[in-house]
Amino acid sequence: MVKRAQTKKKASAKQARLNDDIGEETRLTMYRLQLEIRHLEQRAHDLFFQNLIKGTSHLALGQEAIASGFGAALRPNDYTFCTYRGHAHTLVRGTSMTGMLGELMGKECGMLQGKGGSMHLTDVEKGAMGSYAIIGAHLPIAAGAAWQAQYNKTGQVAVCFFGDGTTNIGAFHEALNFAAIWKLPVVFVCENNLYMEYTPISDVTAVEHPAADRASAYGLDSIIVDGNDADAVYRIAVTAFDKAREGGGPSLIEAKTYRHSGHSRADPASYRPKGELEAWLKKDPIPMYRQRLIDFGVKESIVKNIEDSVIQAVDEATEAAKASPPPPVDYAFTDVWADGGSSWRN
Amino acid sequence: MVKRAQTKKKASAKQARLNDDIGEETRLTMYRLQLEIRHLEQRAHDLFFQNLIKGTSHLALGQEAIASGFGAALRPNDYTFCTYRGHAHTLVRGTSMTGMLGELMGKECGMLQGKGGSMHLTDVEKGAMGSYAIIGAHLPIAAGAAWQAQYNKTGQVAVCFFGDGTTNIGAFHEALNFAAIWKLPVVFVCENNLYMEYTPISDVTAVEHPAADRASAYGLDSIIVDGNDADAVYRIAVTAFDKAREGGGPSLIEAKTYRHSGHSRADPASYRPKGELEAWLKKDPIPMYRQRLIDFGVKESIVKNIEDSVIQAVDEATEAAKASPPPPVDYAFTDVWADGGSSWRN
Amino acid sequence: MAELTYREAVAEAIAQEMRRDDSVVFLGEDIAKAGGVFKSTVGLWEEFGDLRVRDTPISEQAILGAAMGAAMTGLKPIAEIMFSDFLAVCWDIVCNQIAKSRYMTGGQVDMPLVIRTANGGGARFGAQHSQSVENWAMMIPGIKVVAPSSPADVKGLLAAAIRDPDPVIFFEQKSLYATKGMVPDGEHVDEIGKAKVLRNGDDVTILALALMVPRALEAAERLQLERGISATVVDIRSLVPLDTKTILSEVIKTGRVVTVEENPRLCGWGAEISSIIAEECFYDLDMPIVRITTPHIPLASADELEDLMIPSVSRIFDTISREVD
Amino acid sequence: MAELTYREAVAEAIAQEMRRDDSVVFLGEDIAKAGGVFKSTVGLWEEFGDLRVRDTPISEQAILGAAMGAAMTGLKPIAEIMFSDFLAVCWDIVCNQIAKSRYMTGGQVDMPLVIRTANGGGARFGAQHSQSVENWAMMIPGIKVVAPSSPADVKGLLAAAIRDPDPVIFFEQKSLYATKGMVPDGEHVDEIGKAKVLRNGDDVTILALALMVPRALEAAERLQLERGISATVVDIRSLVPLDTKTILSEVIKTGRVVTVEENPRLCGWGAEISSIIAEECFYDLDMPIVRITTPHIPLASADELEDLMIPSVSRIFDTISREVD
Ligand SMILES: Cc1ncc(C[n+]2csc(CCOP(=O)(O)OP(=O)(O)O)c2C)c(N)n1
Ligand SMILES: Cc1ncc(C[n+]2csc(CCOP(=O)(O)OP(=O)(O)O)c2C)c(N)n1
Ligand SMILES: [Mg+2]
Ligand SMILES: [Mg+2]
Repeated sequence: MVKRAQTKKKASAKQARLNDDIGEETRLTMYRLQLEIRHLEQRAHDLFFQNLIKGTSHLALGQEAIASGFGAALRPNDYTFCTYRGHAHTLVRGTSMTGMLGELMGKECGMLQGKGGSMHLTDVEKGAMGSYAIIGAHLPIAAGAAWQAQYNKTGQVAVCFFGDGTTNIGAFHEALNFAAIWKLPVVFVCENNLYMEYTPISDVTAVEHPAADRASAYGLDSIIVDGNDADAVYRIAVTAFDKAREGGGPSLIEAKTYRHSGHSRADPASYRPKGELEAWLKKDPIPMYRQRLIDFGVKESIVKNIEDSVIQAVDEATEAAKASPPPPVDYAFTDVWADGGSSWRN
Repeated sequence: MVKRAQTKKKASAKQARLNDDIGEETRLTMYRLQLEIRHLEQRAHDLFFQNLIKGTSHLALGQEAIASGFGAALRPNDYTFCTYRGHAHTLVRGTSMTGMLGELMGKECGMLQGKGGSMHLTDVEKGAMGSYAIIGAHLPIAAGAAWQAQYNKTGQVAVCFFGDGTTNIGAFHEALNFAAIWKLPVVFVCENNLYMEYTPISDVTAVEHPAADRASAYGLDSIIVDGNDADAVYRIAVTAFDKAREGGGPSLIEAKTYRHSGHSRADPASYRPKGELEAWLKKDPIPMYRQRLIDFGVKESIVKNIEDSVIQAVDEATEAAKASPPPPVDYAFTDVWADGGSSWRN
Repeated sequence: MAELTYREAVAEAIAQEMRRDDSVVFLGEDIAKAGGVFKSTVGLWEEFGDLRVRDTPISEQAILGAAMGAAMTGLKPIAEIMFSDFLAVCWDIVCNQIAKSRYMTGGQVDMPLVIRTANGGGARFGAQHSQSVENWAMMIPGIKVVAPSSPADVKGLLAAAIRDPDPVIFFEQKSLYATKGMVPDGEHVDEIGKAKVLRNGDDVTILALALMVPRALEAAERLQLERGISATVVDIRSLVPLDTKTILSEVIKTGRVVTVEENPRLCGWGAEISSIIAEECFYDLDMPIVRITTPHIPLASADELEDLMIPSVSRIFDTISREVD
Repeated sequence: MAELTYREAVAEAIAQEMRRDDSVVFLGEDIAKAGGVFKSTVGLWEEFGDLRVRDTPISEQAILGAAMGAAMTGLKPIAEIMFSDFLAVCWDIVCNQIAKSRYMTGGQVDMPLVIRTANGGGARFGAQHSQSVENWAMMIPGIKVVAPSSPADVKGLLAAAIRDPDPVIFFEQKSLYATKGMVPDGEHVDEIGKAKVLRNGDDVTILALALMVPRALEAAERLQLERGISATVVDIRSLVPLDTKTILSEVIKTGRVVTVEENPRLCGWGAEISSIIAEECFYDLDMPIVRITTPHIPLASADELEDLMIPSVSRIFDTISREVD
């Protein structure tokens, strides 16, 4: 009995310490961010099936802890670069939900005026430097933003999110080597969700850990983190950012995770082995994180309050975006050039 | 005294054994190949300065042991793929010196009818599947030839030669991963001559050994060989070929070497630190190999005979190529399509 | 004859050729077990197995490089590049290697391969997944360029492309995948390099390709009904080789020509054809040569904006109504 | 005014702009310590140092990706792609990323960068190092495309390109590097998007670009002397924006037009301009529009063959002699 109590006491002391290094405020932020992503994406899913969102849409349900952990660790003037699966990473920079849903619906209120769509979400004012829909391209581009930070000694970092499948394309290799030799303040984050579209990553990759097993090819440390644990992600992010800001160069981080939905709206994900999804649903980052907050002594009412306010925010954004008209047709002809126009002749 | 004699005896026993595993015939072949490359390239150099060769030319003086070691280990129906610095690798397949010099001079007797030039030497009949002038492209192409061999179970291997600088381009990465996951019978040979054109490879590469330190990123062994020692190269080649033919998949080999001349004809190589060339000239593969033949008991007259016959062959090829007329102008309009023509309309 | 969709015709053509020739192999991303992201290759992996129908990593340079190396050594590979926009990540292999190797080697190297790719807009996918890049391919000496508009042409021309000893880029318009049409049963092989006159008229000749073909046909019907303008519609089908015989003779018949291109304006295929007409049929023309194209702007994703940019039936109708009097 | 070579004018323009603006940075392969493989950037590393003039690995996607990321966040990068043929290995960054980002983001993203590259043939370098790919760039919405023919234009237009808030691909013709010309001293900035009338004539208007400009001028002299044909020569200078005002007005003046293009025939810039003329000046033309181009074939390396392929003074002279009567 005594022994058990001691263990328990030790455990909660450890929990308290764990809570300390991150702090309640940051933890609540991360919980909110994860919920925002979850609810906004589920809403996008629903709107898709109401035919209010066209084209395509790639959800990151189940992967929320990664964007949230990094989001909480970033400074407002840091840069983020992400992919077509970029709702999460754009949202954690504090962008407007209405602007985002509006863009998915092709409305005038869309953050890109209806010109970009789901795969190109961008909010430069918030440091969300774009979503890139061609695999690999944004890795060297993120290195370029980091080069600017280094050149101007601004102390900014650039973070680049991408998937496991992306580690097999040439641009990955070029960007990693380039960032390493120039010691650029860029953090490459591989979200290993086990699949490259419909193909298991292990079928098409020569190593077990697509990113971590390649770090040494660029003189970098091999780093793997539990991508379903926002705290673990946050800690890794802080370490990598500190290194980058101190001139220590890039990091390559592999976060293990899983997407609950298919690759894109068209995909029922029938290629998954039986039971795989179910096993991962047990590791769903959001209920786990909720439980941790409670365990750490956060009041249920505070947690509930966050949950309600997120749902309310998503509801309001949905209504606002629905109410927005389609973009005026002359939007099609603006913004090719810096002068605002699109003319190629005089 | 006794001890020394014993050591000597031991040493020569070891030498005999060394000689045995390769055999005199193969060694003489490798000596001949090295000399052919050396003399043919020096001739190309001279012809350049007589303005009989135009355009550009990239010599591999000093790197002859690599092409020769692999050349001796290849079967006639194996495939080789090389770069703009490809005289050596084409020559070791047994291609005609006249065809080669003729091509460099833009003559009718040129192996490519004057359409390719120095950077595109190809002799498909001999398995020399082309010289590629855009960095990296031929690595996946070589993998494709190996795929054919695997698919048709022909037992062929494909060998792909490239430089240290090539390890930093995307196609390198894609080809290595691809070859590894499909277990293709392809051998990638990185000739590390310390420079990417005029820039030291260490200035632009995140690891010390540009190829070997990246092998693990593709689940491959890290292999480094003395690229100035044809015997060492030959042994590595045999091992890699055996593995490939047995279904063991690709190998990545880094051969350390040095080019005695500049990057291309325009380059005086003034970027080299003082003394570097001199140090490497002491490790010139050809005199070293000659000495080894003598040490192993090959008669001076046999060696001399090879030397004379190579010079004679280069002389004859030079005269034949000089005597050849320029290509008929209608050659410009043939061979775009399989039907021999170049028409894009009816 | 059977009614097939455009996407089904793709799989049917590949299956037909794989059955008759063991050297035909097929590789690409998610093309095997998943049947392709556009479901255009369903059933091939099941029929031909792991060795002939192979999923690849996201390594377009490796995909096309491997196809090239295999083609040079005796196979007849079909490689899928999922969206034609992605040709940009492997453009070197296409334009500098595949297109040039036979020529550069004085004819030593064979290159019997097909690159299939989903091209064009209309699906709200945005600027990086909607481009019409048939002009990129036409621009490069050494590649044949085919873009079918119907399921029958998909089957016949894709089969012909696979048998062709030269490299062919085969552009499938992604908005056409769901369209249906009658397709000949059994072995069906068409000829690459022949345009098709789909409608005969007296007043104006409309030259169109891929998705622009059904739109041109519909516009032609409306022009007849509403304006009494009688239009010839020519489906170009193949940009290289280009059937200038058919094109020029159809232009001369009406003396008026309009091209309808999905590629953005500058250096589109219509520019090339216009320049050939302006050089060779100048004295036969009764009207300036008019080009209708997607404007020279990246493609927007919102419905209203994308629809405005890609030539529509009503834009074709309006333009021709205005120009032809 | 001072006499400079075309290659010296490159370095002079870059130095001029780097002196006035700290946000201008320069990266590429062998451009710094070695001064460039064409010796066109000699002295820049010595003057501006390691942080502003940087050698890179052979990683063209990283070079242009880094330039793009830096441009988006406040720098004004100049990136060298050694030979324009190598644009193929980083084409995605050019055409899908750099060209489209401002538009796709509704104008949020700035892209003030310059890609310099050695373009064109004449040096016996063979099919992978001799291409004229100015039409590749013209084809892509969202990039400006400049190709100077003289040292003065190199200096003025490169300086303008560096100051331009939009991405510019700057094509330097490698056979022109050694040519000389008078260049204004001190700060010199030209305007992008203006063609230049270099010679006035009454009978025919020759439109040319880069290396084709001196050849067109020489042919025009011979036409005057030997045939009494008086030719206008227009140096297009910039393909995007295209100075259609100057071009069309010069075409109308003579009623006859010939384009001289180094790019291979299909979908070359001359096709585009021909199609504009055929649409907008149809009734002003007295003669078919004639295009003189490199044939649609990869370039051969042997002297005799290469010289036959790229439009020469005598081909221009012969063609115009034959067409203009
Ligand atoms: C160059 C290129 N090739 C192929 C695609 C099509 N594609 C889009 S997403 C995807 C899978 C990416 O997998 P991964 O990197 O693991 O990211 P995830 O989707 O799992 O987040 C593919 C193949 C593309 N967009 N770009
Ligand atoms: C994609 C591409 N970029 C640049 C070049 C120009 N280039 C030709 S050779 C060379 C250096 C290659 O170095 P390495 O791979 O070490 O081979 P080496 O020349 O030393 O044999 C460069 C940069 C090229 N041919 N292709
Ligand atoms: Mg994935
Ligand atoms: Mg080297």
